[in-house]
Amino acid sequence: MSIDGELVVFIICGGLSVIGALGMVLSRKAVHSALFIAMVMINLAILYIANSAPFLGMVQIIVYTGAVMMLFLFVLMVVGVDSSDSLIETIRGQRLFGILFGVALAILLIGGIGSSLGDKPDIGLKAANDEFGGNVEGIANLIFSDYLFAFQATAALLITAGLGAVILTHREAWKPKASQKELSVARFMVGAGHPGNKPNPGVYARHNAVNTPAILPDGSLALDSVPEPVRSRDDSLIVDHRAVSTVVELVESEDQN
Amino acid sequence: MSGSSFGFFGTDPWWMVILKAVAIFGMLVVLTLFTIWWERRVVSRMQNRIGPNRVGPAGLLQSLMDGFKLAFKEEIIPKSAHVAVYWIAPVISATAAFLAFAVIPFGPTVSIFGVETPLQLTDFPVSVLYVLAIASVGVYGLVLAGWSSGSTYPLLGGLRSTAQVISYEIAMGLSFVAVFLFAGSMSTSEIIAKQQPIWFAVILLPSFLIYVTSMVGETNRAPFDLPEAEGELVGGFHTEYSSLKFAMFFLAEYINMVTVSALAATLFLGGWLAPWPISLWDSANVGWWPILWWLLKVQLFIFMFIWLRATLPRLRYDQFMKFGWKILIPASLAWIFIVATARVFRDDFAFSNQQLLIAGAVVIAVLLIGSWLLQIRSDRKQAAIESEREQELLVPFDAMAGGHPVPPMPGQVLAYTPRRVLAAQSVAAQVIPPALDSTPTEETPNA
Amino acid sequence: MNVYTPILVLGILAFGFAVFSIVIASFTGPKRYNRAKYAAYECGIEPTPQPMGGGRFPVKFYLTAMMFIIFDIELVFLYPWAVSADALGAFGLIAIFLFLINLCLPYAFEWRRGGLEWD
Amino acid sequence: MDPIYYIYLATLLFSIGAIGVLVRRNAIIVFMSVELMLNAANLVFVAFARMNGNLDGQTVAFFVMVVAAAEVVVGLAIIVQVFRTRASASIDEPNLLKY
Repeated sequence: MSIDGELVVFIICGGLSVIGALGMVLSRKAVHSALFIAMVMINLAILYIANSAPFLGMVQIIVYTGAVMMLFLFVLMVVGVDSSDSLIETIRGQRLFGILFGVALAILLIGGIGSSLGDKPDIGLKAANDEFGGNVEGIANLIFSDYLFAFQATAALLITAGLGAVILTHREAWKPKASQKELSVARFMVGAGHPGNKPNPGVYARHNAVNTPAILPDGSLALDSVPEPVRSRDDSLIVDHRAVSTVVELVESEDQN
Repeated sequence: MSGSSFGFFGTDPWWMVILKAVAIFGMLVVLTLFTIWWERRVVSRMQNRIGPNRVGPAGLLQSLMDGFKLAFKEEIIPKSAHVAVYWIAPVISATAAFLAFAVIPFGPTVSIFGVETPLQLTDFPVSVLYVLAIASVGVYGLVLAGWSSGSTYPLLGGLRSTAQVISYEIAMGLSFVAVFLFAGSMSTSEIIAKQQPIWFAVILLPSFLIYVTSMVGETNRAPFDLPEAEGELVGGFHTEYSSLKFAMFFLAEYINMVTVSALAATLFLGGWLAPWPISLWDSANVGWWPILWWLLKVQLFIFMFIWLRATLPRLRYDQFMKFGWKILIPASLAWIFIVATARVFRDDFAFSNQQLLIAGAVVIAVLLIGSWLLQIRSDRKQAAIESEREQELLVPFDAMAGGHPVPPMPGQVLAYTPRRVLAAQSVAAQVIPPALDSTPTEETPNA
Repeated sequence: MNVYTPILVLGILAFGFAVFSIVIASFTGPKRYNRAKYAAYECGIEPTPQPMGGGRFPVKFYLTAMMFIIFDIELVFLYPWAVSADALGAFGLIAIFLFLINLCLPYAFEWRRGGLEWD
Repeated sequence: MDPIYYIYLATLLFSIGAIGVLVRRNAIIVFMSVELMLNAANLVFVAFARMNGNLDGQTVAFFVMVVAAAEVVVGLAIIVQVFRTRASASIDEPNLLKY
């Protein structure tokens, strides 16, 4: 077990990737586990480079960490960030048996592989890499000779992936996008509500927050000035400042609760 | 001029490696401060004002003092922020920005303190891919900063600028393909060695133009900086950042600008090779002079960034996403086809250069005219749809047209039956308040 | 001292500089608590934890990231071919030509279905 | 350094991924555990490529990466559809989609 550069790299990157993998499985927030697995992937890329596979290491970072994990983050940030796990277990004791199975799998594999591959010679890729002038050229030669069919099959696979994703998520707009002319016509149609732009929230009021309705010249509140999303949420959000004599009272009352 | 053999890289003594790394780090920080100052001066000169000239000689220390000022500003971490990710995002951005410079060549082999070494930190067969990989790790800083700030404006800003950087990263990657085709390798020093006779910008002009446009989009700069536009999303992904964490994003943006300019100079303008008139002087490409040529080329690109920012108005988000997806990518794909077939015809079927040029020109002309005709056809179709829909708008949908009452299709509206019209008027009456002292709860219209 | 240690040295330098300057900021800057300052920027109201956009899922980001993955894979297949194009010659050209045409199909489909338009 | 250690590391990562798939309930986390298992498989391919001295292992790892990316594209599209109909990304809901 000679202490050489590669062993140091293996210990650091291997340890970090195991920590990352555990972090990914155990972390509460989904985005944290996405970050942990991105860390695992970068460490694996370094291990590939240590195994004289520089092209594969770069591809791992560009395709896997750069694109696949980016898709995960996009979906996580907009979909399931706060959907934490429901703790009810549909199968009794699923958590316990899951962990037991995982540990048993690890022991089985390491035992099996350890005994069978113990004395495998480490030929190393020096010769293979230089045969065609470098790692990338070697891979290119292989792709375009032995693995040509797989290469074209991945193209077909990507067609189905692309089409499937677009069909699943992209909803065809029922009516074509309304042009500027149609929008203005619809705005002035009868019953379409307030054609002009509404008074800004907080105008003449003592507070410039968005949920403070403007006060009309005759003293009553202009509810239209509160933007629709705030109004649709619940009426308790709309703060009427006319009754409160000073803003300080309001701020302190909010500090208490 | 010794071509780049990999024998040179990886054999430097340890102190040389540290010296080179510190030199690159120092040069980058100084170059960033200089670029910030230079940008503010040039933009102000273009707008008939003077720009920073108080601090230090001609205002040169202005950006340094800005850095210190930012250090002493209060550190505001919003209550709703996810603190761990909030701290990691600027670190990722800044570190990725510096790391990309490890493979940029500054000069030929030169002797430093008696040791023969190339003026480049390191190089390996896939170094340009390394820069792409570091760029895609750098994008993490953007998206995490947006998300971890907690509120919706930075999240939207972060998602939008990430989507933009992603779209322009493809065009950038595709423009590399033509360069690798001609250089036969992906290592930066090899590419420069192959540009000795003629620069790639000359023989691969479309790739060069596509790269320059995607360079601007990749760094969220100039006409494509909508996610950080004041009017649009307040500050984009770094709205909630303050003091030195904000400075980290600022530093990362400017270093990214220098990195993509250095990459452009390396891949297309022959890195440290002397430009034409100076290259006649025989010792132009030997010794320490090439660093000057490299710096001039990078400053040329940075001046282009600044010029764009000072003159061009900001594009709308859907316009430059459309530009990124629908114009840059097809153009670079078509260009790769043309270049690849031209090379195969020249090597395997021994076409003469002159025939290839004619064939290439014909193909490009056909493509251009084809896309132009397509554009006209689709415009005409669009106008036809619009006018047809206008008639449809005027004639209200009649449910009883076929004798049997038919429900309206989505997008069609039922004719206004009298009852609805009456209800509409009563709603209108509500808006004019009946009395002075009505409390807000009664105000909600009961229609 | 192989080819990759200089990257590690520059990485440590950059990481150290970034962390050092961020940690310093918390000491050098003043600390004046003010409730309004620490509220997230939401035009003055407390952002109730709603799914972003009120439950409507902006699918444009997903479609862009998905198209990015497909073009990224195309890119990664193009590089080995580009580097050894002379050795592969006409045969390589035809293989890559078919590959690129195949990959333009989802791109064309999404273009036609309007997946690329940002509203 | 004996490359067998890479294979031990890969089996460790693979079993952690397996535990993740079995234990976690959030669909996206389960999906990430599958990605982790695929990465572990890639590491084994690279280690064997080095042991046997030819580049086939790396080429297969390269294809595994491409297929995994395509799989993520469609998998996340389905998860997004489940989120749109059920507003939650837990893995219990999808079987209700058939009603």
